[in-house]
Amino acid sequence: MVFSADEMMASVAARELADGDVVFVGIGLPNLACNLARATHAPNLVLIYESGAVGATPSRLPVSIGDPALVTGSLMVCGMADVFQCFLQNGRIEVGFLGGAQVDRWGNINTTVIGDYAHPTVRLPGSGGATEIAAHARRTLIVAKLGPRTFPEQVDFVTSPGHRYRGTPRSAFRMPGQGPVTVITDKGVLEADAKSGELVLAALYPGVSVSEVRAGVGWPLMARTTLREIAPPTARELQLLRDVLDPDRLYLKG
Amino acid sequence: MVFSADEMMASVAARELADGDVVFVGIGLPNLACNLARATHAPNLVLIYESGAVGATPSRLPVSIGDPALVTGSLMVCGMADVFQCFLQNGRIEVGFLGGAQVDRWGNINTTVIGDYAHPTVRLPGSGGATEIAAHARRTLIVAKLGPRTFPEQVDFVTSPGHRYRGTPRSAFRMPGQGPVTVITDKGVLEADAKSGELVLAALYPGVSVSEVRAGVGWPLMARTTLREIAPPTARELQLLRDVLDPDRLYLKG
Amino acid sequence: MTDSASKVLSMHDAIARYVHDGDTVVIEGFTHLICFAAGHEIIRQRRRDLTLARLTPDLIYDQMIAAGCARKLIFSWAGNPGVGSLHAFRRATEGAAPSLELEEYSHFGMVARFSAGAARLPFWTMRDYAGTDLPRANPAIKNVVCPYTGEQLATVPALNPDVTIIHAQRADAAGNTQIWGLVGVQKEAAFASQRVIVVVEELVDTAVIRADPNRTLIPGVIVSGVVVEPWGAHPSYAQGFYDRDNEFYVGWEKISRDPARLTGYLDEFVLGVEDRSGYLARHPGLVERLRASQQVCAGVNYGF
Amino acid sequence: MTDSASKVLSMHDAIARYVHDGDTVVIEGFTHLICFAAGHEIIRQRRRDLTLARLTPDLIYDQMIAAGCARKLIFSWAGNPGVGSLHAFRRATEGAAPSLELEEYSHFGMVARFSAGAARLPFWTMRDYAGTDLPRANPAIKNVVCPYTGEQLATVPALNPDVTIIHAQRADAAGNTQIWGLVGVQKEAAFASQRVIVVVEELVDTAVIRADPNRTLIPGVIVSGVVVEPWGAHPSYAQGFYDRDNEFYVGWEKISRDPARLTGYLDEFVLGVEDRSGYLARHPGLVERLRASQQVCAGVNYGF
Repeated sequence: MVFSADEMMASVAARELADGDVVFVGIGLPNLACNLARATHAPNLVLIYESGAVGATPSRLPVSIGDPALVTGSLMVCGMADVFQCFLQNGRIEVGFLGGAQVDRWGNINTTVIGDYAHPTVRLPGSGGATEIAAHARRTLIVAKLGPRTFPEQVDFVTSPGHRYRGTPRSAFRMPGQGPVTVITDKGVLEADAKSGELVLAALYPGVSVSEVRAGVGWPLMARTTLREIAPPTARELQLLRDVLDPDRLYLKG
Repeated sequence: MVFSADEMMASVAARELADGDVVFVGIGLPNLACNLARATHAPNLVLIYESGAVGATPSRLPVSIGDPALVTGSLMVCGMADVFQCFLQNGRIEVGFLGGAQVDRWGNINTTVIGDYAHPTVRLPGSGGATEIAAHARRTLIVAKLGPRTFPEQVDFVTSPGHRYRGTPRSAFRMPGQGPVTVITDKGVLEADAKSGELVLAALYPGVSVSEVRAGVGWPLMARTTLREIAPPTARELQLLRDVLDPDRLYLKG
Repeated sequence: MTDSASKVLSMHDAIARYVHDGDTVVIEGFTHLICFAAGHEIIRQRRRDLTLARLTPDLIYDQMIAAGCARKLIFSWAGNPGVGSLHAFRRATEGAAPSLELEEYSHFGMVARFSAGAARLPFWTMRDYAGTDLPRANPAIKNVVCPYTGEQLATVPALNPDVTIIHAQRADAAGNTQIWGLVGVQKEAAFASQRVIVVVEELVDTAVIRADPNRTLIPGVIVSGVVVEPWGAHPSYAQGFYDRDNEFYVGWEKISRDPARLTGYLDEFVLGVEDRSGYLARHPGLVERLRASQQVCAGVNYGF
Repeated sequence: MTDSASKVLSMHDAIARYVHDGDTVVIEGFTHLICFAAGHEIIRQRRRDLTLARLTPDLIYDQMIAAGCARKLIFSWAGNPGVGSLHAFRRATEGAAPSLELEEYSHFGMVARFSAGAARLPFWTMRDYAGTDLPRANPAIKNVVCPYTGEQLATVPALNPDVTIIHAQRADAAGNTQIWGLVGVQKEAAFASQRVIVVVEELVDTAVIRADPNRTLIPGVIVSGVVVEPWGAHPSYAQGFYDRDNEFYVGWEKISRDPARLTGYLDEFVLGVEDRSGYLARHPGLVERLRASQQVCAGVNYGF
């Protein structure tokens, strides 16, 4: 069956979520993945948006994390001080989704600047809540398409902490969360090595070779001795994504 | 006209309040005084209770600071974290009313223990919000009846800060509020001396002598060179107190 | 963890499952929504060595102290509001050999301890306690220096109870809880706690919660159990359901003054009954006397 | 200071009286209730050297930056939500000679700065920023050692704006303000501020506020002025009044990319109109297209 990279990534991300998980989610593919999980194996997933909407069940695809559809019919609306202190810093968030302009060898994410901070060639939006999500969510999932510019050996600016910062391992910073344990790309899945914290190739999508993945990463990517092969989206997953969750292809672009 | 000490104290306390003041108030005489002020010269007084009720206009005389009548029809109900941080510590409270089992020469208040802290002869309720009210309200008004046991030279335990603590002047502690500037008793009014912070006799009630006041104070009470004579409750004040504000004599006891 | 999995259980089972000997237990609610029903069940199940914490111990902790449940009390104002003393508390704390350990703050200090606990920070910063004896009485009150201004500020340590019990007007079966009227420090106490028991006047469909999400104070994701116990806050009150029983508070003065009478009260109204319905059966006329009047506000539009 | 003294004035007069050159200005509202009407009036009155602060600068600060009002920006996420970049912001911050000074935090850091400001504490403590470059980019992010555990925690300094502008569904003439739907960090920003301007969709009698006091987010005692400006948050939204104008946000990409087009936009829709009614007159069909549907929740009982 034919499917796009976005559809594959959304399906793989959905399968990473367990029923009952409390998920800190943004818009786009992560939002699609959460709603796909809710519609399949995780009906009791609780979605929390940094805007303060808890347990949202939007009647339309939200176009921003502050969409009014996330409020109407939600379980709770709280102030952002509560979102960050009582939910996130409190340790109530099991999974946090993050993306980024750059993701490096150690899972550090850059959403701040390309180039020098004081005189950037590209000024990116900045952290938003990503810095604290990467520190506090029990597990962080990164969703990003492969490419040497997106996956450099080292990011230009560390906005969200990965597993090693300027040579110091994450453990030294005593962060509550495990950090980015899984990176869902358009060709396969990278995982942080339990010991070193370095991102390594753990699973391939159907018909993808290791060299194809390596071509999209800016450092000598190591691979697990046995690579999992990930099943393609099921007919049910594709039907939900295409007909129910994003019929207008707002986020399922390619 | 005949009037009781409680009626005099309530009237004097009411006159201390300016229209528009934001007042942190408890139950009892201070509550009566605030409502008397609202009914006379200060219709725009805003009453805040530590329970979180803001701008209450109770339909009955509240029997506790958490009375449901303080909620129904109030302008705002907020959590106690907001009461203490956003209103009191923020500096929004002009006047705070306090009472106490003991008030000493420097305006320190004791509502914690009589005797030794570890083995008290009388265990009093403790601070409640009094400690922070005395620190943060721009002005603190104390309402208490004279008596050597109530007005000792030094309190057994400093629950709420006055103008001098163990020889150190209040100014050294850099507290936002002025502290207890006025003490309204059953025989006259004491005021904190602007320089020393010591409580001195500033005004007498009709027919009261300086020696009568001194007999109710446990230290050699100094008096201002010219003592104000305070007018008795007006017929209007008495009518409001007796017929409207406390017809059942819940707080106007003697 | 969610709004479809039911957490509803009986008060007996909730206390048996979530409150253990030696626990730090918080029954919060400032005058409003104090869960006497839970306190009575803790007494019936004879829990011991509890550290009881709340701003105002009120009559419920006076009863639990008298019943021998408490080893220690963490508090900020221990009186009978508008009446006078808590005499069981006083007997346990006055004189040469106090039997109850005390850890004492001001209201702001207790609120700050719960706030730190809810944020999972080890401490909270305040501008307080200067020029008072409280830090001498309680060495847990410390100081920190501001990294920007250099000024010294007061700190209190986080309070993270083993279990917090919150009474509320309504919740769904998953524990998504809505409270109106005074909300005190319940949100902070619940988020600070390892376990949360919500006791409600009314169990409602999740649709009722979802119709007005801004009213939700405590999310189901932090709630362990939901108990449906109408009138469970008597003699305190539930805004919109029943008034405070001031007669009872006034009457407690005589009862608590006399240890024998207090024991008699516990025997008759707590140990002498099976549960809350038994308690209510011993208060004929209560419902008629205290039921709230109707003052329903208008709704707001959540449409878009 | 009170609910009987009216603070109602026009947007023109509110900005003229309460917003001055060089001020630190906050127009808060997270996606919801962003007061574009106030931002446009600030542009019309040609305020200069402002320090603009808010979590998400959004289109309104992109417009104010393009109009030359801003000297400095304090923020945590500067994008066009769901669309892409804020190009006026990028032009002012990229390359060899940025013209706009930046002070950058994460969302939590900005929330913490307002929280400290609202509590009138000099700083706020967080568990954040370890292992990131943010403290190097912003030396205002510091550390404090816990007096209990000895661990090192991050701090941010209090933010106390000169003026904070809050858009809300309704308020009375004294500024007692009720908001539902997303409430973001408006309460903290308002309490942190020296002056507060409340802009409302609907001016209501105080009786409406008093009928549901738990909905009040901002008390009149901290409000300087009240402006009645229906549709004043467009193209952002007001829950229960009108939907977000996503087409406008999407369309902003093309406008802001081209400095000439951006200037043209400001000339036509901001400088070219007298006030908000003039702005609305230039958006025919807006009201019909975005007016909210009716999803009114039930009220609750405040009786006792």
